[in-house]
Amino acid sequence: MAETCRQVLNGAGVNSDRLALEWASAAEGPRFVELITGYVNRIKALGPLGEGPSEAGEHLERRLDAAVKAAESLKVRTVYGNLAKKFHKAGDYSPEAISAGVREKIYPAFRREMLTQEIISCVSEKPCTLDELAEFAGASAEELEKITAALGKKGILKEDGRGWFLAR
Amino acid sequence: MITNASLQAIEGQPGSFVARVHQEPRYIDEDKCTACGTCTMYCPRPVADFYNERLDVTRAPHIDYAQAIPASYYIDAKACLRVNYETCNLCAQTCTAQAIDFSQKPRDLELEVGAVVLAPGFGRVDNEVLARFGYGRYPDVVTSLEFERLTCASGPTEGHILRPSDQTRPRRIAFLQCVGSRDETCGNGFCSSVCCMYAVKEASVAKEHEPDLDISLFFMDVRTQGKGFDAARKRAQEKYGLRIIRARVPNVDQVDGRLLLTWVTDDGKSHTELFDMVVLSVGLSAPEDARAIAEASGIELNHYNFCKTTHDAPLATTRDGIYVAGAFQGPKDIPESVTQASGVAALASELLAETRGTRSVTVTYPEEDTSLLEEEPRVGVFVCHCGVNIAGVVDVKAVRDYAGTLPGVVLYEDTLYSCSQDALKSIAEKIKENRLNRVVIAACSPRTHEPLFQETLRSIGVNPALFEMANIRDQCAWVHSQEPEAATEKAKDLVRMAVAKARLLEPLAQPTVDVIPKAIVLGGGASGMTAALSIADQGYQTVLVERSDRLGGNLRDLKWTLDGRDAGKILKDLTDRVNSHTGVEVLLGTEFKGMSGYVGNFTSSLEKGGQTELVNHGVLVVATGGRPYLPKSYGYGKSKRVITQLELESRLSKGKNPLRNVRSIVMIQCVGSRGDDMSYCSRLCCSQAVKNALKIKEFKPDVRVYILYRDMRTYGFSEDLYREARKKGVIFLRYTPDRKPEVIRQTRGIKVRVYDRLIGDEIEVPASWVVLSVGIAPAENEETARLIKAPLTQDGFFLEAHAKLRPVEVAVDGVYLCGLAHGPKSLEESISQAKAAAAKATIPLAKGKVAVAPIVSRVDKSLCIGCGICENLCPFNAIRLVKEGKRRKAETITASCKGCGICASHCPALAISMGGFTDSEIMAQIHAFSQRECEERRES
Amino acid sequence: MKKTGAIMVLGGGVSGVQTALDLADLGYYVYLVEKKAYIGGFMAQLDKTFPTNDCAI
Amino acid sequence: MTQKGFDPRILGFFCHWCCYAAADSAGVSRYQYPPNVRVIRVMCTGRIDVRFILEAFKCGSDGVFTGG
Repeated sequence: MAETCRQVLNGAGVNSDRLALEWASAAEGPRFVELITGYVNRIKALGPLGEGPSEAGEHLERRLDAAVKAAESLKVRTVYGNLAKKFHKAGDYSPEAISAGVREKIYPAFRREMLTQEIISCVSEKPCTLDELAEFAGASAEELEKITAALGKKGILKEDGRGWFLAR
Repeated sequence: MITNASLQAIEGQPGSFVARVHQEPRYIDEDKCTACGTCTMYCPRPVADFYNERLDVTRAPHIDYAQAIPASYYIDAKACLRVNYETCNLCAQTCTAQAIDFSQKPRDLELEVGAVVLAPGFGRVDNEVLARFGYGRYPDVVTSLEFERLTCASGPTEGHILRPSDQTRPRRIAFLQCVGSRDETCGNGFCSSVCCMYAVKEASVAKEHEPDLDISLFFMDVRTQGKGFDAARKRAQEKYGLRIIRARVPNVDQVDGRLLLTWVTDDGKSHTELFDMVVLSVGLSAPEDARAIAEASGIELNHYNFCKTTHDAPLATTRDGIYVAGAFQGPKDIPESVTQASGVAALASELLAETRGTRSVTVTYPEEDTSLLEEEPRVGVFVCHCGVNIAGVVDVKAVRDYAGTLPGVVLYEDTLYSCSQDALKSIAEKIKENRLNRVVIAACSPRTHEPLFQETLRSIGVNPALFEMANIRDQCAWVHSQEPEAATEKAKDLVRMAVAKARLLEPLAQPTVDVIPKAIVLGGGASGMTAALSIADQGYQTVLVERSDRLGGNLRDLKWTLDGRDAGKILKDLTDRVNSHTGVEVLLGTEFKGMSGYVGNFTSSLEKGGQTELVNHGVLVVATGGRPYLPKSYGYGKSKRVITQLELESRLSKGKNPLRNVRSIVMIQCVGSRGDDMSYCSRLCCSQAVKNALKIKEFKPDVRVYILYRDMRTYGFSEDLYREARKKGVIFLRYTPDRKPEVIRQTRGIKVRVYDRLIGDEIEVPASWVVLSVGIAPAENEETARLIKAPLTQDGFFLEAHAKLRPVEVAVDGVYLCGLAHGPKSLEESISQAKAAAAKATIPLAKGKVAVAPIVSRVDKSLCIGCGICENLCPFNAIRLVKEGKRRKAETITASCKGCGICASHCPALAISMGGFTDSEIMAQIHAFSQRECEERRES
Repeated sequence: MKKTGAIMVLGGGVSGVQTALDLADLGYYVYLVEKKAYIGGFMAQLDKTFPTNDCAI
Repeated sequence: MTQKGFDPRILGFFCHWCCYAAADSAGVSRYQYPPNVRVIRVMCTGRIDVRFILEAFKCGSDGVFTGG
């Protein structure tokens, strides 16, 4: 879960250090205080959301919105659930295995779904060319081409001289 | 409940007594009184307010405090003009409820009971004793209980510490310990066991109220031996800069309106200082009516007029069927009193097992009012002051008013103590009046108080799931006390988030499951055996699991109890009873390997000789014990002359022979305890050392016995042993941790070098034997804790559910705790605690049913795609796939579900929702957290 | 001899109240006998308790 | 403070049995820590959906602390 979030956050332009996953048992009041104090200081050092190092300030909210929608999609969730199932069966929870699994399986699905969302939100305003879409979504035209083609096949998008637009 | 009553006599025999009780009238009908206070207002007769330690004045008809039970006023018959002179009658005329009834007469009741529990508490120390310290003569000498009222927000000064003489703020306060304790001249030779701790508490609270106060505490020994107390004392000392002086102040003089104290420290120096206020840390005496109670109930008292008991049966009086608990058994603090209270319930329950349920009444709840939910969310928010706990930091009124601006909120109020009986009653009334269908209480932690408030909702026909708490105490006011503004902002945010969630709450069914009427007790030591026997005597099958191949645990190494009883005989009696009891199955050489399930339906795997057996049971008692600390210091293990107290006992058990060539014995206290290896006090080593020193003196009076100590913590009646040891010539030398004694081995014998405070130099004491008072270390608790998912303290002992009020319960429902697994304690205390754990463990067995928290998962089958991810991931095997037509659908096994939600967070189709933690509820909290969203919503 | 499934608890302080509650939970009838006008005992007079300074009421 | 006047808003997801209990016990001992975290109690960290965390950031949270 945390690893998925980290990779997705990074992909959306959020420094994944902003997400912490820590453990403190019921009796560990002092440890909790240490953790929380350290964490708050870390965030203070990063500055407000979007202004930290390697963070994409301007499109952040839109990118995250796309990420949330992607996280709701059946396709991404199925990949996510199945990977969790695989780890559970294998009993292998090493950070390397998880990181690789997320990178190879979940993140691509996530990214595809996020870009789909970006494309849809872009073209719902006005028809866009691939280059315009690429600039909007912050991705390469080649990567987007596959997605628009697929959306075109499903009849969600149509293309004409001005570029891609919503079918309905 | 029978108030204003005293016991006259108990006739009959165990199982069927008749208790004669005399009841004085209240003159106010409890059922009619609405506690409005009009009578107090009109009464012309002022009386001292005893609840506020006479620091305030009230009238003849009054209520002690707003939260009092019964929540009804009463008339102080001694002061009332109507009762004594047949005049006045003003109150009766003004009472609109017509609750005042002067025709009430004293009543004599005859109660048919099977058993009697005596819990009359403790008495006050005579004013004559307090007068020696200027009490009564100098107004600024106050008792600790008076000081407690002064620091209380709802007390006579509203929490401001003011000198009674001139109502000014004191700058320097002195606490004098051992007033009416450890003092033979006043008849109280025992240690009251609680004053050291409450003095530190009161000093800390005072410093919290007035940070620039200068506080000195005068101790003979600092006796903070309770669980976690030493750490708390140290923290308070450091945080508040409390000054600790080791001396007993003999008297108090008044000079120019200030109080002059003179004392001598143990280096022989004399000191004099002026203070503005002196607090007497008054001890606990036997109850004033102890003699009357003893006569009426036919029991014996000890030489201090407390109830007479023995260390192997601390809760039994000298008369069968009559039991004792609390301070009447001996001075003790709240957790120990609560422990004994539960323990004594076990004793009565053992005696009367066959009659269980014949006279009991069950609570019934009204039907739920479903019409409420047809309306829009009508949220009521109650913001709790918790005295000064919250209101001292957070601006409660501002939070309350803020709550009123939130969508859906129709009622917003603040309460002084939301959890008090009167507040609950008023909350219940307001819910009904305003037809609230969602309730938010901003107060303490839902972990401790949610059940209480939910019970209130149930009692008025509102589904308990329609309730949410905002934790503005434990996670706000208490932890941000230096930043009141930020804390207030946080409290507002938390309330906003709680309200957002509350608006979406849905009623949940309250499932119950049957309880397997069987208990497992882990550990076959004194505690485990006592607990197993008690549960079995109360009528339930018990499995006693012991890892080693013998019963007895640490009791096997003990030779005498503190009251001189033969420990071997106690051990034999216990093991014989355990082995012959048909209700107890003993499994020796058996390891506990794991436990699954939940209260009422646990399954444990027990391994014996490589064979694993699964046992189903309803409850678990953890009595896995502790072990003596094995020291590396003081040359232990390198010489036969350096031994532990238990090893000394073993030598002494052979009589005086081993002492043949022994001339001098040096005992060193706090070996391992209160130091680097174990930061806590092991509680019993001081008494143990004194006990053994006396044994040595008994066998061979001319042996010189030295006890090198840090604080002699011979609390309670063990103080008698300490005094006797001093009288018999045992030499006590105090050392400090920065100047520990040194053991020097020589070719012939051993010397101990120690700093003598009176001489002001190091001395060397030759020692035939050096006896180390080693502390009690936790057993291998981590593994057991992991298996049952119970938390440990930082010291490695099991953590109880609540330090004061639930001392033998563990955070895991259905698991109970006793003996050394909980923390260091004496045999007497272990037995009380084992009985208490047995009582608590028997409650679910006796009820036969337990309620399952309705936080379980629920599958929306219309959305489920039958992928099986949830079934695979569930850590409790609480979800399964079933065929429905051609498709597979997931289904929750409610009784096994713990509500962890891993299924919901991994469901591809978002088909699973968690009771009380649905996606939309959590999303609403996230949105409410982000104020921006919240404002947008309000606009729309 | 027939035993009675009721118990008298003398004293309405923290010990007595706890005993009464446990016994009621265990299925017995309890008479709680208190010499004062209210139950609660000394604990009700305490402001806070050591070491956690939890509210005593 | 590292950045002048920056008071981060942080959302916490705490496990009822562990971190939430630890936070309560910190309160009981009166430890002090920065007041920047707002807590959502869940019965277990397993309950936390990726969506919750992304949503929190989307809504402008400067950080998300999940405590098991």
